[in-house]
Amino acid sequence: MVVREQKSRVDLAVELCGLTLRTPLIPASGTLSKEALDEVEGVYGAMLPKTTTPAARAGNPPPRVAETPAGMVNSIGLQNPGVESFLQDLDAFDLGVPILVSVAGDTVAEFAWLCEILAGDARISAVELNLSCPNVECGGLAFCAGPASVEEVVAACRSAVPGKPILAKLTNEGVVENARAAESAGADALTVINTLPALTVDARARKVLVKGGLSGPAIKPVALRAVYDVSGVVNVPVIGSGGVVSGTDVAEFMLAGATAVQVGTASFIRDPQEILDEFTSYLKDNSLSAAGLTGALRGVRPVLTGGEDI
Amino acid sequence: MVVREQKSRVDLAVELCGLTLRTPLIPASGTLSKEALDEVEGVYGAMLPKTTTPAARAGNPPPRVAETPAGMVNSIGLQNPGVESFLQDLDAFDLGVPILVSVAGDTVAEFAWLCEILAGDARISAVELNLSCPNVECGGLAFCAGPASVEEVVAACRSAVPGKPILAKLTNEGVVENARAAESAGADALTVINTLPALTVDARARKVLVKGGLSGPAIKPVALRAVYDVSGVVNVPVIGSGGVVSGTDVAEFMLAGATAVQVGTASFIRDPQEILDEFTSYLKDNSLSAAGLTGALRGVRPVLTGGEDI
Amino acid sequence: MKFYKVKVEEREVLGSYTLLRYRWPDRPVEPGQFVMARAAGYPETLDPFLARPFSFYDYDGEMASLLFEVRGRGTALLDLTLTIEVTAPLGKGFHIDPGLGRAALLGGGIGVAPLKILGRRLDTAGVPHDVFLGFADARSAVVAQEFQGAAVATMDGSAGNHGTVLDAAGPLEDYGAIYSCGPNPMLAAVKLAAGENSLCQLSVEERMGCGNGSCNGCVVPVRGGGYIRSCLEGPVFPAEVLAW
Amino acid sequence: MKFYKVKVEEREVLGSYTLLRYRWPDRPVEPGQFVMARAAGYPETLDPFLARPFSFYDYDGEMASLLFEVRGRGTALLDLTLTIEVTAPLGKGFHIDPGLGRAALLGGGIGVAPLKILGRRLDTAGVPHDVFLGFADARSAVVAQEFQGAAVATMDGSAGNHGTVLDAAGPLEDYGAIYSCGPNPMLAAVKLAAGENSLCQLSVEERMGCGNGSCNGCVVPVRGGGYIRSCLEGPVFPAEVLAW
Ligand SMILES: Cc1cc2nc3c(=O)[nH]c(=O)nc-3n(C[C@H](O)[C@H](O)[C@H](O)COP(=O)(O)OP(=O)(O)OC[C@H]3O[C@@H](n4cnc5c(N)ncnc54)[C@H](O)[C@@H]3O)c2cc1C
Ligand SMILES: Cc1cc2nc3c(=O)[nH]c(=O)nc-3n(C[C@H](O)[C@H](O)[C@H](O)COP(=O)(O)OP(=O)(O)OC[C@H]3O[C@@H](n4cnc5c(N)ncnc54)[C@H](O)[C@@H]3O)c2cc1C
Ligand SMILES: Cc1cc2nc3c(=O)[nH]c(=O)nc-3n(C[C@H](O)[C@H](O)[C@H](O)COP(=O)(O)O)c2cc1C
Ligand SMILES: Cc1cc2nc3c(=O)[nH]c(=O)nc-3n(C[C@H](O)[C@H](O)[C@H](O)COP(=O)(O)O)c2cc1C
Ligand code: FES
Ligand code: FES
Repeated sequence: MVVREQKSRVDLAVELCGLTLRTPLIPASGTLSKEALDEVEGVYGAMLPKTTTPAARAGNPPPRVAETPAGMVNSIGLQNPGVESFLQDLDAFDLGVPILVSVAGDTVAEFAWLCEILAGDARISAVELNLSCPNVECGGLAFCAGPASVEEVVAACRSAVPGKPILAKLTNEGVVENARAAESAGADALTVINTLPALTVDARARKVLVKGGLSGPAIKPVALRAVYDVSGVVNVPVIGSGGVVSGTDVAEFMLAGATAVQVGTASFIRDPQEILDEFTSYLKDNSLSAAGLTGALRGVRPVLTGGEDI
Repeated sequence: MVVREQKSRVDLAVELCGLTLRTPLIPASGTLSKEALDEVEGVYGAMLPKTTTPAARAGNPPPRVAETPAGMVNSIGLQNPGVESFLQDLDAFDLGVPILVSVAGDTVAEFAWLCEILAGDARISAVELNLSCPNVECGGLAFCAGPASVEEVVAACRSAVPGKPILAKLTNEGVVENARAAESAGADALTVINTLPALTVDARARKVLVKGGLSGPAIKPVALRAVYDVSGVVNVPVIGSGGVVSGTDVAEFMLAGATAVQVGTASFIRDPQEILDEFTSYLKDNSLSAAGLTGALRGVRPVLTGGEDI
Repeated sequence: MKFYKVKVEEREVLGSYTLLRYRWPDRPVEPGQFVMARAAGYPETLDPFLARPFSFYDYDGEMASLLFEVRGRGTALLDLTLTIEVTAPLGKGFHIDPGLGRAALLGGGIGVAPLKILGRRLDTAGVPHDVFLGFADARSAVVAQEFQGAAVATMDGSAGNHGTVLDAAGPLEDYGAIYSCGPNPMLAAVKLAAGENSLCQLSVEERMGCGNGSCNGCVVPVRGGGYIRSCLEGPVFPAEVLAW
Repeated sequence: MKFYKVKVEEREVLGSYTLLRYRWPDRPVEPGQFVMARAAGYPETLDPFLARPFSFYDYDGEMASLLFEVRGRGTALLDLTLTIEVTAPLGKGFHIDPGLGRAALLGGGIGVAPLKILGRRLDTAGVPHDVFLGFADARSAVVAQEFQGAAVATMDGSAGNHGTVLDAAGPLEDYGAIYSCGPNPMLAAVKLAAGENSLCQLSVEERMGCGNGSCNGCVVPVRGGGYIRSCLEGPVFPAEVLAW
């Protein structure tokens, strides 16, 4: 108790698109259900439920998850009850912090339509566009794959929901180009990154186990790099996502340029409160505030002669 | 001894571009020095030294390596003595198996020039083009980033070294498009993938630790996916690279479509002979031959409704 | 997800399975509920990465026990360690209704685990029941000694009857309630054999990411289309709900 | 890289450091050589992923010992385990030449480790030598008790002289050979203080990937430009080779 009180003297709050987040932590979309909310009271600075789509989606057949070294692959297939039913349940996510809503459509029109529906809902503080849908096909081509489609979707959503900040959530592939496109189309913030396309194989049974997206600590260095690169070229805030599992990880993402940080897979394997506690201790030990961390390592160790070996 | 003898009854040999490899294992370029060769006698079906460039390169300043969850990030910067000195030392790599040579240039002309030099050297069985150079800048743009430049480089090398097979080594970003381009330009095989662009941060010191490429088991699911996707669209053999650490991993890559498999980072943390032994046991337990594995899971579990969640 | 570090108080080898006991005071456990468990978690290690689901084998208000089979890395490590991490009881268990009359309990392989605590609770509720257990071989059938009066079958005939658990059980139509846990194909067969007249409840086995309803990883197909989460709405389902 | 699983035969706490002994028969060890070591490797666990470099502290032909400081995860685990994995001796050690006259040994912090075995070999070779050890504080200075007659300095003055190892040593020009191991900035200072007249050998500390020359991860800058591998061409270098 005393410890917690001392910790609370550390300034955890960050500003994100005009919203004040009590802590820089946000649950990553698709990794926190309403039934598990009582476990996380006080941890997160904003709520972010699973992506909602215009109509209900059944999702992919099982198996849907597989363990990998320091990570997991999932192939849920965006199972969700559709936006109407989603909004009926939204109050469950009211924990006294801003609610962000993640949306995905199969077409630009669907994205815009979802944004229009959310536009008038006062419970919703911001909209996250899930632009990372490698499983959504559009005229035979992967949708949202390049800067042109990112720009188109973001622009359409921008006009559909003029009153709320829009966060564009990007995949790793082409992230810098897509970040520029999203910013120029009016995104107020960028979430970087989603899972990496991946495959797991059952060698004994000689079949595919799960073809899906890789998340967890395994991808942390990739996500950190994306946050670092993107925050170096855009002026809007960047929200880090990918592999956070400890308070030090949160700090690393903020140092690399993130204004807030999403916790996804880690919440399956430990109590997110511990992540917040560790982050609080980190700030305390280093006499820092959360908001002061963002981007603090840019320019430090300028020996980056060109990057990775090949 | 008895065990090893029984194992040798398993057929480990594979064919790669007309070369017979005694085992499907190849050291990944840049991960086995000539000084460490005595440790790996009998393990590999071919040799593959570190990438050579036209002139000597000093490489990047330290720190160059950092540990990550189930992986490591390196930023060596292609340190190498240059092709001339490389060829003087090449005999050290003669372990009685085919020698593949990895080359990288800053321009198409440099690539072609390297291939011409190698063309007449009878010790060299094939050339691997390191097309994954995200650290090499070319007219301000990342070189080899898209299908157009891949095609150009491969075509130029194809005519420069008509007598030897050419392997194009690709990064994960855009791998399917680049694979198609490399094949159509005349590549005889594709190595998939190189390290993933990544960053590590020292939160205590608040600075960048290593900005480089991620390798090791962390990236295995990403590499498996790339091998699976690429081998589904090209007709040339695919060589898997990325995160192999056990005999089962080797089997997974071959099942996913690889004809041979490279072992890189794993050789830093264990004896590659053990990987071969495990793979041999896998084949034995399942009454299979190495060559028979390639692509065997394609079409099994056809419930791939579109892939990853988002 | 919140994990509790607990000491392994007892460990017993039962043929191919291991029984492991730890102190779990003051929280009620329904038969059929499960925990996510692992040998050690972060920050000690990220390998293995996920916790694994295990049914409660027994619980006496103080000591909880798990019965498990070593299959892969997670269970191998569980078999060695002196402290484990477990969650609070998760999921929906078996529904006990004394009004339904005689019950049949059918367990297949390691799926016998939740039938121990279920049998105890049926005894307490005064529900008469018969236990039928199927195993691969005599070694895995050793655990049957913990189920007094159970009829046993093995696939290779090395213990009990030769055949499946359904061969050992005979016709099921006369039971008012049927409870089963085992590999999913066995559950489908039990559902078929149970017919329409009894309350048939099946504890399903699916891969899990989180165990608390958050990831949608553990779904089973349901009649009428779509999928529901076995960690939250299950792992025990009325048979008619499942689209098997 | 080939790793050998060995039992930890003895473990001793020396202030902030731990001394650990294992059996290592029949392979010669040069002072200044190192091993890559870890608590357990694949297939037990991939976490931590890489092995860590440690100098030989001592070797008597049968028992090898490592002296280490817990810094991060890898060393924390090393501090707990009963078996470890080690490689054969790696790298190039200190060159001993009795013709050079009196030697000075300068160790900073955990960098004292290779000076123990070095001192022993100098004794055997009949080379007279003085030992100077610098530490952060009294707790890390406890290990100095293992170096009879050594002059000790601590940064906070809590043991021995107040100051750096160079403060404890005084002028170095008169020594025929200077041997040093410690943080790289200290080595640079030793190099400066040593001047041009003696054979000055420095054992450097760089992050390592492989330890056998394969990854080019562990390089140090050399005079004349470029980098060389500290695991293979080092970790001990003649001072004049280094571009510090
Ligand atoms: C509700 C429920 C209750 C269970 N109760 C028991 C029990 O009481 N005793 C027991 O021994 N087993 C039980 N199981 C099965 C048990 O969870 C698996 O045997 C175990 O997860 C295998 O882990 P592993 O590390 O040995 O295998 P690995 O192959 O290393 O596991 C890799 C990943 O796949 C998952 N996985 C692999 N096989 C299975 C499987 N058959 N079912 C679910 N996940 C799997 C693991 O959880 C892990 O995430 C139960 C499963 C469920 C869903
Ligand atoms: C040739 C050589 C000999 C050494 N001898 C000793 C010795 O005898 N006793 C001793 O206590 N230490 C010695 N060190 C330093 C020791 O290797 C590091 O303290 C150790 O690697 C830290 O690992 P960790 O898991 O505690 O830290 P972590 O921070 O968890 O390590 C993460 C990664 O960074 C590397 N790393 C971190 N700090 C260092 C460092 N200072 N030097 C090199 N790599 C580092 C680790 O090897 C690992 O790969 C030596 C280093 C070298 C290069
Ligand atoms: C089971 C699961 C379901 C997910 N569902 C969604 C989703 O519906 N929408 C979305 O934008 N991201 C989804 N993601 C991606 C996460 O939000 C997050 O970006 C990613 O997992 C990387 O972060 P992590 O490593 O912290 O999990 C999902 C991830 C997982 C593991
Ligand atoms: C230290 C290091 C150096 C590398 N150098 C090269 C190189 O020179 N040329 C190249 O094509 N790939 C290089 N790579 C990439 C590897 O060849 C391999 O493709 C990659 O590491 C993924 O495989 P792995 O996970 O098995 O290591 C290097 C990788 C590492 C770790
Ligand atoms: S295991 Fe995550 S929802 Fe059931
Ligand atoms: S540590 Fe790999 S070359 Fe030295």
